[in-house]
Amino acid sequence: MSEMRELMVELTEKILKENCSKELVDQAEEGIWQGKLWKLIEEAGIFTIGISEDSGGTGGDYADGFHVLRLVGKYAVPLPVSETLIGNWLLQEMGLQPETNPLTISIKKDEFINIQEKEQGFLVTGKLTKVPWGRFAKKVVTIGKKEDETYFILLPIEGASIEKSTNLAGEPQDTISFDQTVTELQMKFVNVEGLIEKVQDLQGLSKAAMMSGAMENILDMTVQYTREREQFGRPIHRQQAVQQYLAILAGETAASLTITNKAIEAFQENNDVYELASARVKTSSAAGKVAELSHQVHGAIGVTYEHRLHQLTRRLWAWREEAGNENDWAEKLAHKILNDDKSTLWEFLTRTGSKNPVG
Amino acid sequence: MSEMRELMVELTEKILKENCSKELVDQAEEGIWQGKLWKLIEEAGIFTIGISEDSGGTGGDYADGFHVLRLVGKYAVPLPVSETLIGNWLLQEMGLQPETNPLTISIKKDEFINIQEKEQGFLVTGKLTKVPWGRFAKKVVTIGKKEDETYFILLPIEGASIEKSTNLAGEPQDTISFDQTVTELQMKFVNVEGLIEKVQDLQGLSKAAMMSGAMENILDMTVQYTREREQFGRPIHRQQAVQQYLAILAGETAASLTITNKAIEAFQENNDVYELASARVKTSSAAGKVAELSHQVHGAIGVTYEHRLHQLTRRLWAWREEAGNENDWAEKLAHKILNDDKSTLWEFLTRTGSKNPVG
Amino acid sequence: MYKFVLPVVEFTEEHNRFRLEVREFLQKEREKGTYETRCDSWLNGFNPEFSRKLGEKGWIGITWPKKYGGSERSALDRYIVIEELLAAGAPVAGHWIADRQSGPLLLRFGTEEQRKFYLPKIAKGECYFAIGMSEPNSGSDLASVSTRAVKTDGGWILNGTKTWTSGAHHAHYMIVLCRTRPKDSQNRHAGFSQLIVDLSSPGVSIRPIKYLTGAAHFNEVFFENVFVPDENLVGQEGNGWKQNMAELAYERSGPERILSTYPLLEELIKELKENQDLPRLTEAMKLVAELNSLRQMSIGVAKYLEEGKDVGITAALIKDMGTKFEKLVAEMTRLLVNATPSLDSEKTIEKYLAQSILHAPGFTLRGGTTEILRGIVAKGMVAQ
Amino acid sequence: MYKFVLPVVEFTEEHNRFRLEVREFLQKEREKGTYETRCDSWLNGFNPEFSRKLGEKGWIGITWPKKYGGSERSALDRYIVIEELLAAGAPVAGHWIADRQSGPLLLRFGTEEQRKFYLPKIAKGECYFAIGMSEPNSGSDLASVSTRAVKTDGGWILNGTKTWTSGAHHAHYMIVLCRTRPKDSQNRHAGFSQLIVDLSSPGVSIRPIKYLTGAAHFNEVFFENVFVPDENLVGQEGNGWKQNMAELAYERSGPERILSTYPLLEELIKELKENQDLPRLTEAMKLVAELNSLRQMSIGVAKYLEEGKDVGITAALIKDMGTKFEKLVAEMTRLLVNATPSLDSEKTIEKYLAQSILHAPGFTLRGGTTEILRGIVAKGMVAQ
Repeated sequence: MSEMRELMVELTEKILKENCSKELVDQAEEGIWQGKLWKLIEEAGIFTIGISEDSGGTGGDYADGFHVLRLVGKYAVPLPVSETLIGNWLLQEMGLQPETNPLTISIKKDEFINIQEKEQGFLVTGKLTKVPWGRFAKKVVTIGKKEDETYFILLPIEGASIEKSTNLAGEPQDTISFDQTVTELQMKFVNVEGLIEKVQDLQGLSKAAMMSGAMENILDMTVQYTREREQFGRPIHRQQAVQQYLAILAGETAASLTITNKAIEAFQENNDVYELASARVKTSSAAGKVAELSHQVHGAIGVTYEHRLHQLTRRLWAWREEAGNENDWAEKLAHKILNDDKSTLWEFLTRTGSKNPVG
Repeated sequence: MSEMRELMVELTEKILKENCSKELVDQAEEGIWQGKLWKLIEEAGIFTIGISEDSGGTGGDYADGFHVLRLVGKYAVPLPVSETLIGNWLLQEMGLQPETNPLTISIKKDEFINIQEKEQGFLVTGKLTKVPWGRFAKKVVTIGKKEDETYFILLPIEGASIEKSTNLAGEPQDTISFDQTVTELQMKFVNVEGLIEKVQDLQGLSKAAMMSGAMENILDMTVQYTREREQFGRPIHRQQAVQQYLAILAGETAASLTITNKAIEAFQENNDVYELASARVKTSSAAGKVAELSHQVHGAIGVTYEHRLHQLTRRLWAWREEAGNENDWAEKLAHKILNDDKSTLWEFLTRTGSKNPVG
Repeated sequence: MYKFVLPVVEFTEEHNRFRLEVREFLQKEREKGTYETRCDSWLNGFNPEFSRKLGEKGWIGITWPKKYGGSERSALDRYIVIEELLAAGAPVAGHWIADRQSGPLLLRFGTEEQRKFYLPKIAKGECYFAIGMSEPNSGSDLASVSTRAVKTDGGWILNGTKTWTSGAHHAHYMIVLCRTRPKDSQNRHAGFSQLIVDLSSPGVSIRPIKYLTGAAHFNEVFFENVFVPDENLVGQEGNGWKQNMAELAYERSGPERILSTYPLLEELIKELKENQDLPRLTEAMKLVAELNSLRQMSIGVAKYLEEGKDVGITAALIKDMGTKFEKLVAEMTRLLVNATPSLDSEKTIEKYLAQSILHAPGFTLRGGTTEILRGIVAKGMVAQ
Repeated sequence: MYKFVLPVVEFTEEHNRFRLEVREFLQKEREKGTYETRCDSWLNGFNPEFSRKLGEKGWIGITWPKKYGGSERSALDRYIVIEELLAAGAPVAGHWIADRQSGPLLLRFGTEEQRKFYLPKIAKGECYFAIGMSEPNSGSDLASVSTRAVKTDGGWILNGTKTWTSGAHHAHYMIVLCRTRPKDSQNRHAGFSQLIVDLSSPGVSIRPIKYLTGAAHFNEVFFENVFVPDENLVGQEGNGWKQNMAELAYERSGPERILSTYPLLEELIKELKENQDLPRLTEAMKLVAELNSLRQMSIGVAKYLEEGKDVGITAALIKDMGTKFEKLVAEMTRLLVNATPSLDSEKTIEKYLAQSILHAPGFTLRGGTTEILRGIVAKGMVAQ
């Protein structure tokens, strides 16, 4: 691990451990914006990891960012951290300035904003669905259409009407509608297909990292609980059935972390999305098992709102569906295999032919 | 249970318990025909259950026969009992006399015997694959074609050439080829599609019954083993992990037995194949779990040839694929559901509308 | 050795007519807007109006003698009513416990006065009971229950805490498992009794416990010097453990341990049929076959229960398998259709999926955890 | 708390070239008919000629010092060789144990004389070892081992029985875990030692145990007053338990706990590709992703082993998960293609499927059962 990464990871863990409490996450779920925590994260430079210092960023690379996102998952941070970070990476690629205010991203096939250029500014119309943290974000990174040309746009949300909804974890997933709204915006000509693919990869990997982090925390909590909780006159970790569950939890967690770490390196090195797809398939499949078994070990106490466990398990249930579930990513892998006539599975797995034979 | 059934089940269990030993099954696997056991089964009238006494049978109904087949599975009887019994039912339907010599059945789409009628008798040509117990059967019930008409035929195997093969349990699954063989045979005009469907149902249900019986025996053996085997200074049934496995084994076995019993009654009552398909899906899915967990509990001793367990688990692995595996039967159910536009699943499950709305 | 042999039950034409009557009633009530279908409705669907309507129909306490307000119908008729209610996801949480286990317990162990007093009210759908078994720290280890009742003039003084009691905030009474004698280190199961506690008595306080969804279904109930009159003792003093075990058989074998997520399965099949998606419908049929086999087992147990057979071990087995199945429905559904679980989705299947996933952790905990049930099954087999 | 953090390993271009070299060799040998691919070949594929060829290549004991016949290559090079061998289903059973664990054990704990004597022979592919741990009735409870060695002039007198020893009928030596001191009720793990026993010694007899397929892979080995010279003691007298535990880490973390059914998976993908069956290929990709994550873990452990880190708990974890995966490959394959498992089928996939199903029970028993491994993992996490 680079020194930079070690520092960022340590710093982030310190901030989140001290500040992202159970009660704070509860409050966020009740609809209260956690501005203080946002500020701390911003001041630590987390939103501009992967953006060079010259361009006003923190430095480091994408991989550093994904490792920080793992911690965002671990502490169930109720803020659009991954959206703002990835949004800034996209802005950088487009040659735009990074943002420190909350960003969100809505890049989907068949959803775009119609743009007309008028004297008083831009006139925008369109609906974006399931926008993460939509109600709290200042701007959204999305696709615009102007006279049949498609653009990458950075659009202020002020002025849009917002229909609130949430995912299983209580995180906002809002519908944002613009209806002839007059606004400023920044736009860059873009190949939409490439952009969609890119965003799916970045968001997919960010969710893999966040899920791995959540599992890590769940495993720690569960092991700790089996030490403290007594039944039949002894701590429950002495029960063989509990031991079996702990081992399965450890296995799913370790496998998710390992393949995600591998995917992060491979993506950083050569945009390899094969490891990324594997990581998403694995983490999404593991999520359900980890949630189920951690609850089973915790028993009744773990399903109460008072307990922290559900803040993490509900996130696993929500996140495994977001940015593609295991079916979607397995299908992506299947397409790659089908399109690669010549290789056997083993050649595909070991990839000795070239750096990235399946790209 | 009818008195007749109770008597047949008791008698069969007595015969098999006393005579169908581990060593006998070993011998059979080495290729030795178990004529003495065959004779005992024949004398008990088991091959003609479901055929009225007037027609030279034992009396009783199909359901009685399937309950006896459960015991055939329970004791891993290495003889074509189900083939001969079902063969006789088919012969009866065609108005032919039942057989007491070993019969086999090969009724498959796209496989048939070409028949020419000559002065010296019939001239038959054709190949039948994966014929159970082919090398030991005297006659085969199969499909004949003569001048573009299809027939149900009962054909002596003598004179055919036989290519030996076996299933995972070491039961014969031979290829039988006739090449201009001169023979006697009995034939009846038949609708092939209906016959194939009927035979698949009968064989499917017989395998469900046999698998349930095998599971019953495996469960008994496994519980017994956990009482006798000691580890860490106490019988292994005291280990919580072993208890968990025993409960899963019990559940899979009880569910397989219950749905199979239900399917037998429903089939007997009104040719209901919905319960039958459920029974096949359930028993075939359960087979793998039962085999896996019983071996896991038995440990190393259970995978030795000396132990009886594998005579039953290998049969489960073989039988779950025969006469349609769980995919095939689930697909059959799916077709029925698709063809039944009007019913909800609940109406389908409870079938209050008519006796058999899905036929 | 213990054998899990269950009878094959064939519903008669009369049964089927009755089933259709129940179904029609439920459909009309849903159309009228009395209720909205939801998963896990037997724990989360509280609706006093609906309970009263069922009472009017004679469908609560349906098997009980007429003199106690029952309808003297068969166990299979009762089975039909409750599985129709569950399949429709109807709001039955209010009277569920009273109908399922408190009433039958009183019928079997209660005094004539108790039967005459409580059963008719229950059957009207106007009197709800809560279960008083679990305690903080007792969890699966029921023998460690420490709520205690001390004899006093004309009754008992009760002190202690019960927890995870579903619906106690709506219930009128609770049957409390408590110690009436000190612990006996030789016999962990001795010295327990069951008392009927009026939850409006002085000294009773109820604190809601929020479920992870934020909703309050269950509670912590505190007893502080609560006076319980002699006539509220159920059965024999000191026989509480055995009575409690009998109660558990009612609690464990019913279709609510199989059908909590049924509305989701129904939607899944509907969607796959609409899509004409044969491959995925084939996968879904594996769930249907599993359900079918569990349902036959559960019906068989209902029949045995009516015949007075001891079905404790089989009930534990079915509860274990059934609750695993309920979870599997949710986990399979999300992979068989394109649906994002969300409680506030407009799509029915997404709503049911969210309900099922969020409630799933409770399925294999409440009424005996997977591990406890499997232990009961294994020990039962090994012992006999 | 114990953390399962593993390093991310990137193979270099040099590694890849080496991998291709190994692969080419294997392909040529297969084409020449030296061997036929099969599942579980590391236990069932005995072929002395092939072992000798690998020895000539320098691919046995590949990481060992040159002075002991090794090639002084890295742990990753070794990893490449063994996973290529397994993926090809090559017959490596003969030298497998010696290469994997006996050699490394001697390198770590053996005397200079032992190293000089045994290692070069092993590296040539001409000297095979068997594992002497399990005993009748000891099963998973290794501490109950009762084979004992009593000191005598110039050596030890060994008595006892070892069982389930794979390949003892082909092996030249066995490293026997035995008691050299009486049982200590305070410390069950004290008083053990490891002795190298020449299997051609007087007093050694070997009885084959037939596997359920009828084939003989493993044996019971009896020691009756077998004289073992002093120089055959491995490491310290009394330190046998600790040494044995170290040996288990080598035994458990390797790719043979993941790849036993790999040839079947390769066939499955091939068939689904040929059929252009996207939906089922998608399902199969879930297996591939699982394999990929297990493989990364196993490579990470290889790296840690080389660095001298204690990986016992992680190795137990990977073995548990890997062997479950090996079974899953067989169970999924039968539902993803139309194939009837049969050992004598002409179709490759049906043959591999039969091999995989029939050998599957052993995967989660040999080298530590699922339950034992999970216990090790859980206790490791709780303790630290």
